[in-house]
Amino acid sequence: MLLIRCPYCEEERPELEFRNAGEAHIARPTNIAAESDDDFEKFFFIRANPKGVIYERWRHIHGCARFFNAVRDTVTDKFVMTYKAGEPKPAKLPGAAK
Amino acid sequence: MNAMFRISGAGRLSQAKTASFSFDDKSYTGIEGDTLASALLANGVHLVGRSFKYHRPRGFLSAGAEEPNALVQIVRDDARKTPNVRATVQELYDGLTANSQNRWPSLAFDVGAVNDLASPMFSAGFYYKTFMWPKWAWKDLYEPKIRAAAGLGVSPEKPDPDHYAARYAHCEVLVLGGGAAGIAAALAAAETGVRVILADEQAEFGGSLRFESGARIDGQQGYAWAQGAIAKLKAMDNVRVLSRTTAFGYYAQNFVGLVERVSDHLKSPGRDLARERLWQVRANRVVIATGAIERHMVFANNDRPGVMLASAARTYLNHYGVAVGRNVGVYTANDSAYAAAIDLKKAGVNIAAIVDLRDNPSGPVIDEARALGIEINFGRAVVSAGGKLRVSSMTVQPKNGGGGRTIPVDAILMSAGWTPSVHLFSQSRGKVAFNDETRRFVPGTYAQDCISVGACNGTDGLDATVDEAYAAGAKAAKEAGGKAGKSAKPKVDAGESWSRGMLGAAPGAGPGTTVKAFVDFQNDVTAKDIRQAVHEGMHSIEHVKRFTTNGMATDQGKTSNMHGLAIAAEELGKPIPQVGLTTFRAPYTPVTFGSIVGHARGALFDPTRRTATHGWAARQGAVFEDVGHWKRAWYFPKAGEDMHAAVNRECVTVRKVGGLFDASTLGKIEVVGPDAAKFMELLYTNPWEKLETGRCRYGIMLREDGFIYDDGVVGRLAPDRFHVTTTTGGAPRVMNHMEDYLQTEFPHLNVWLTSITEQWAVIAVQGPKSRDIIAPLVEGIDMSDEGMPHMSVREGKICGVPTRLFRMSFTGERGFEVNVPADYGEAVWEALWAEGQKHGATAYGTETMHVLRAEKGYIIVGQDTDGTVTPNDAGLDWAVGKKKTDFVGIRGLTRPDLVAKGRKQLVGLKTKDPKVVLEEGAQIVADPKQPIPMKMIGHVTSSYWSENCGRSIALALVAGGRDRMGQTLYVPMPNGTIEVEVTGMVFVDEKGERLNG
Amino acid sequence: MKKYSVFAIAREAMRGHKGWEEQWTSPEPKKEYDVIIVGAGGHGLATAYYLASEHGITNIAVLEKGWLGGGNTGRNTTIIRSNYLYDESAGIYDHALKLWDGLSQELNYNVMYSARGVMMLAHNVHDVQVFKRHIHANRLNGIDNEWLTPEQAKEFCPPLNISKEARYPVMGAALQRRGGTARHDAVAWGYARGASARGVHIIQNCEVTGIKRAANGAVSGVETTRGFIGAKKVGVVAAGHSSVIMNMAGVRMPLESYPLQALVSEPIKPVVPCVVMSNTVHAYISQSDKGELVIGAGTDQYVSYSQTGGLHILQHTLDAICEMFPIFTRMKMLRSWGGIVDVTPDRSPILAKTPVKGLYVNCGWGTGGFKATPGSGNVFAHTIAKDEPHPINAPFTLERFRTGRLIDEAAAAAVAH
Amino acid sequence: MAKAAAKTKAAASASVERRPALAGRTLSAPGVKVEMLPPAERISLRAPQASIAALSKALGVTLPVKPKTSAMNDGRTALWLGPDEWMIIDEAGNDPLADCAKVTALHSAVGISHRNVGISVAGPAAAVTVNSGCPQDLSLEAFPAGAASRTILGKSEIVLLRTAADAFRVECWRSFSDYVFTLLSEAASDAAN
Repeated sequence: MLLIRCPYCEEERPELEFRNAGEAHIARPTNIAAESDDDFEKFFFIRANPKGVIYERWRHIHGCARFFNAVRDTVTDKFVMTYKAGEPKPAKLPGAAK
Repeated sequence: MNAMFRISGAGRLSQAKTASFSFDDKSYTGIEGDTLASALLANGVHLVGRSFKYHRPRGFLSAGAEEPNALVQIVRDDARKTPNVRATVQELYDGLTANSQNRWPSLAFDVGAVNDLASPMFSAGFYYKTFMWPKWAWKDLYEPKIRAAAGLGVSPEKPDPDHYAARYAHCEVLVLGGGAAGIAAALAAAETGVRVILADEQAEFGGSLRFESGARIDGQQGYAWAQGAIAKLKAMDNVRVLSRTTAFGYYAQNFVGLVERVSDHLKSPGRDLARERLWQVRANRVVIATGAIERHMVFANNDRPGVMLASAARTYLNHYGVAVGRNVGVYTANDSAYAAAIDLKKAGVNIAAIVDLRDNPSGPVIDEARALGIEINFGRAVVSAGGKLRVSSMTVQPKNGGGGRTIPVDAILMSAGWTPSVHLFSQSRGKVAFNDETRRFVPGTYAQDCISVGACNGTDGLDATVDEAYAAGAKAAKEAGGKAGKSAKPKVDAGESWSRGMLGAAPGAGPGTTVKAFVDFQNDVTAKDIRQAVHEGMHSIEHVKRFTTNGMATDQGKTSNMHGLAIAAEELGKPIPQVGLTTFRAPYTPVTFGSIVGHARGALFDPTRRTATHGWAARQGAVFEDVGHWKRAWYFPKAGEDMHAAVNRECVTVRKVGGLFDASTLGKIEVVGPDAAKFMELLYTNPWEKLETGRCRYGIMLREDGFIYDDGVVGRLAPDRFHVTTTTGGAPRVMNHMEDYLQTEFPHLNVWLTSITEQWAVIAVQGPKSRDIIAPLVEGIDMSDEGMPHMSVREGKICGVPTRLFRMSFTGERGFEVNVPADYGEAVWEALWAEGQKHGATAYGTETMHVLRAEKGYIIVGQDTDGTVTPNDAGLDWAVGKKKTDFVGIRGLTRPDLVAKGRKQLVGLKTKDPKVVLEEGAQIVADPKQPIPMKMIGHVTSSYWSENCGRSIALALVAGGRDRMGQTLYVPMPNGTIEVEVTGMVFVDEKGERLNG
Repeated sequence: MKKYSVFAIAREAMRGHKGWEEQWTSPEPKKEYDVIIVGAGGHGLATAYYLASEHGITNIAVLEKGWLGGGNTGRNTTIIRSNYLYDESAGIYDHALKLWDGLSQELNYNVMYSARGVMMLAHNVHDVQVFKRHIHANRLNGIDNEWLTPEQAKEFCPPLNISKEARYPVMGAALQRRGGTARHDAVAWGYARGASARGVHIIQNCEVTGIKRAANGAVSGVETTRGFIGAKKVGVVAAGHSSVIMNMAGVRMPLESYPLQALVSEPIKPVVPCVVMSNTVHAYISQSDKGELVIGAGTDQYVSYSQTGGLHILQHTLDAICEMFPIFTRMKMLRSWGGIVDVTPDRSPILAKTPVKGLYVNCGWGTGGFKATPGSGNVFAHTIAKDEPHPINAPFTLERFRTGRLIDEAAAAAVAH
Repeated sequence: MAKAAAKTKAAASASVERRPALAGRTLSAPGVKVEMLPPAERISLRAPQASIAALSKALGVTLPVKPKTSAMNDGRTALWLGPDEWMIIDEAGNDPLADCAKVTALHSAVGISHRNVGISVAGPAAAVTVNSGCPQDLSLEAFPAGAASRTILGKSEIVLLRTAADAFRVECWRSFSDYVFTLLSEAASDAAN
């Protein structure tokens, strides 16, 4: 069971309080009705599924109930950082310079 | 009674406290504090089990959790039979009953032992190469025989009356292992004031101090020091000391699973005491102090009862006061067996000879053994053990060959060296490293905030171990926020130290030999099996392991893995690290399902949700059905009625008079805020902005891919407030779906969602008399058709309590849904029931609800739709706002396949024979004469006998269904084909006049 | 290839089993092959085997980053069945089931396919409706699947708890008698032996690090930890890592990879005679020939390549097992482990050509790939050999996610109402 | 703004009786007592930062803004559940919904008095009892008196409020109360061991 830092509760909480919500930073197109079939496929089905650093969404569903974003290594399952929903994808990750 | 092999003056048990027990129906006496193993050995019993494949007689190899051989069935009573219990771990209690396993008719005479004679046929992986002809014989002949022969103990036959507890715990420093290292680390950490948990699998703390007679710490004998230190730790508020507790799994982020055996050692545990308790511990730092496990020597017939690890014999003597024999041989490749020989000799046991593979070792223990007059043979090997049900001799030869001699013995103690217990470190995803000099795997790269200390870290010697452990404990505590404590590092006055030894087959069992020199005892894997696997192309240790099953028995290779690896490496001509080490997987030792499950059994397996009127329905004799977590009243049979009769009566009564139905389980969400209507526009296909306050609308929710996700009636209570209903099963995921969009896609909207499913009990009152039933109880609401038309909602009072009163219908009749605060639900129901009785109304359940809605062609999401159905498919295009430019699902709906011709559409079906009721799920074809496989064009989604229509009715998804009105289609069933006609979906009151009737 | 038989064993028993030949060779990679298969799991080895045995293509390399059969093939709970709802799924899984029956003889390797029956429990009215729908569809597709009452279910599996007092009482079951289990390692080894004997190179400890494409965009070979290896056709069969490998060719996939755990108990004498599955209570169980209860757990909720999962997943699984079999609380978990499964949005696999010429992909089997091994390898070999799909795998395209023509078995099981 | 919709003030006359879930159920074990709490008035309150002052004033209790905390005044407790979410529990018989109805600042107040039930877990073994199914760290350092959090208990969601060093209020939805109470009872029997 992972330990996840909720950026709203400002502390680490057990995974049982959270629900993963898939890849992050895939914005719903503002004029979605006008998207092509290809673009809709990319938006709705295609996923990065990286072996390494993933940007993903979580919801602290049994806690503060907020959605937020996390950066995690999918090989070690270690979290690099978490940040609030709506904040931009971090340009640089902590410890990435090393 | 004093057992034959109990040595007076030896051991730590109080001889006064005896306990009687039975093994294979024979009674014995032991002492409290014994394990079953020590008690049997005290009585001279070595033969306790049979091996898996060859059914060879087996005794005790060890005195601990690594035991591969001595597995027994413990029987407390009829329902408390536990298979595969290690006799070396099971503590004795008065009245314990144990039986041997995997033998017939008896342990001493086991028919299955014929396998041993035929063993050349049963080489590694033999079953992959045969049993293939004739083809049918595998299933009917060979496999049943193999299955019956396999397996060790027997499953319990009755539900387990014991219960299991569970607990989450947090600490700064978790110390795993309570030997000298673990205790030293715990002492250091505890002094800093942080929370410390110290756990050990044994009943008593001390680890190897239990047998190391030479250890002295802080001026005391080692074991006594350990007991004093534990007493000190137990007295501290910040420390929890757990004995009989095995850390079995090391998970991500220092989350460790431990099982505490609470009552298996007690004579009468009592009802309140759990059998076991699961601890799930989150630790800031973990100190791993799990010690090392002695390895056996791999030589011919090394599995004979009486052949055991030297440290085990020492434990039996020094802790339990039991001699494992009277005339004992010793076979070793390192120093540690000497200490066993010395202790036994001093206790009066004859040591027939020590056989040491090494050419010219020297050291104080060797000198001491020699001084005691023990015969020592250097550079020699034991090439075979004699005897069958008990070892009777050992054959000794020069290790490079040459003439040998046979020495009579009744036990052989062996030691090939010690394997660090890196299991938990490895489970933490740390990477082990092979030390070429000491030829062992030790912790290399760490992946988590933990540290290994002592023997499991490859640290030799008590002094070095305590130093290292104490420092590690202090450091871990400091890193976890502990304050500097006063240092009280234990001082080691004397300790034992040994290292080295050998890996792989001993002389006489090496390449080219075919003797049975066991590597894995329980699974009967010999050195030659491993070599054969390599010959057959198994070059990875994982292949070798799987092909031979080495290390896959219940002891998980604690004694066999390293030998197996070394033999494979030798055969491949590669260094050990290049052949690899199999990964260690949880659990460290087997753990019961019960301990993992904990409280989650029976009523606590899953929450059972009941509505406010559940008690009333139960008293009326309702039959309930499971819908998600809910129990819902299914139908209300009167005396003598079966389900069919009850449902027919309920259906007719509702349309004729009226009925009451508990709709409380439907999900309810209050959507509040100035942007509430805008939000509804985006989440549902329907338009909402123009819905007037006080009016309701049936809404459809899609997923982004365009398929129907949920539906329900929505009432507008105020310009900024909607009362949304969802399906029963859909409630949680609809809420999550809405929150997801609100928080992440439409966060600019000022609107909030609150689940009110359980705030309101909902009583549907349906039927021509529904208004007459409700009206007398209502205050402050105009109940006329003008004042409260179909699809409207009003707030007021009923029975003196607040209500949200909906006028809506899922039956096609005039209908209402009375929402009242849940605690009032049952009392209001009773009041409505009393009114209803005046008119002859009925209570009805979910089955009647289903029939009545099907008569009207109303769909049930999840039954008539299945996640692949669009609004158009379901005939609900009218509910999709044509002018809307956005809602969830708008783009998915226009994908090529979703607008293609020939999609399955929801239609009605009437059987040609009105008495025939189709089966839900039955498949539909256009041509009944075609051969199998048939082209199926649809299936029946809902089907009922409609007493109101006097015939059966059905809904179905049929390819191009709306273009097939009036067509005859076919439903092929096992006992004949049923003809059906495609119809519209409304079977009752097509014009909808009854809504106001 | 020396034939395996009881006589061969007897012969070898006389001489200490020293005459067995290697089941597969360990050759050095050549510079170029006609076909490269990435991934020596069951599906990859079966593909190579059928390319050699049915299509005459033997100049093949199967590249494996670890040891053959060490991925999901060696980590699954070995359940075999074909009673799927949709024609497309039924088609491919029953093709596999027909091949399972006879595979031991075909490979001369006892894969221990054991048609002991797979029984799926219904616990509520909705389950009953869904199972009946499957049973009727299966019958018209010529696939056996029959309805059992609770009493019949208990007769078929005596330790099953059918008490009405259970939290989720058993309302019936769907039984596919031809369903069952097989010995997972033997499947990989049997195909490896068969392929190796036909000249296929199985190259272990050889990780693919890149996919090379020629100027015209077509595949020209792969970069590996053992150097470049050329081939004009590359089939990717790398369950768990499909996204990673396909990314090397610039193809982004509709896949996510999740940890999937399983466990076995200590061995006991036969007690569970068949496979029992429950979607509602959420667990499945069988008993191996060795006597271990083999129990499958669910996936963790997040993408991971760690091959480990959380303890709470095992807890939920064992809760469910002890709900169905209350006699098992005193049984002990002996071993637990994790695999990585790649999952498509519709939970159906992709076996298809890709937008890159010469690149083929077989992935997305989720939690159910083992049962399809022979069928999958068989039609994937056809797809690579002919450069066009076999009719059986033609629906399992990549394009279906653009058109919406999904094969959504999970959705068809629907949701509670 | 956002007018109160359901007024749960008791009717003046002829009101049917209220039948709370599990009313009166108690369990005593060594070191801990588990018992159902009497009905209380509750609302779910949602509001942006800008409305907090006005709502605090109307409610007579300062809405806490620090995660995992609560505030109490005059029989009324405000629990921080999320950055824009509070649960107000009134045990003095006053109606917080009516108080919020007077506030014009942007907010959502929804009555949930009947949705939830309260269970008291009190005694030296209270924390251990709750930890049987709740994975949070309940030491006084991590979860002091006054701390409040939505979390998990076994297979049910709960809201946990520590009312004193050795006492908790466990709130859960009405239909989960049987499960939650039974789990706490089983755990209580084990907690002192």
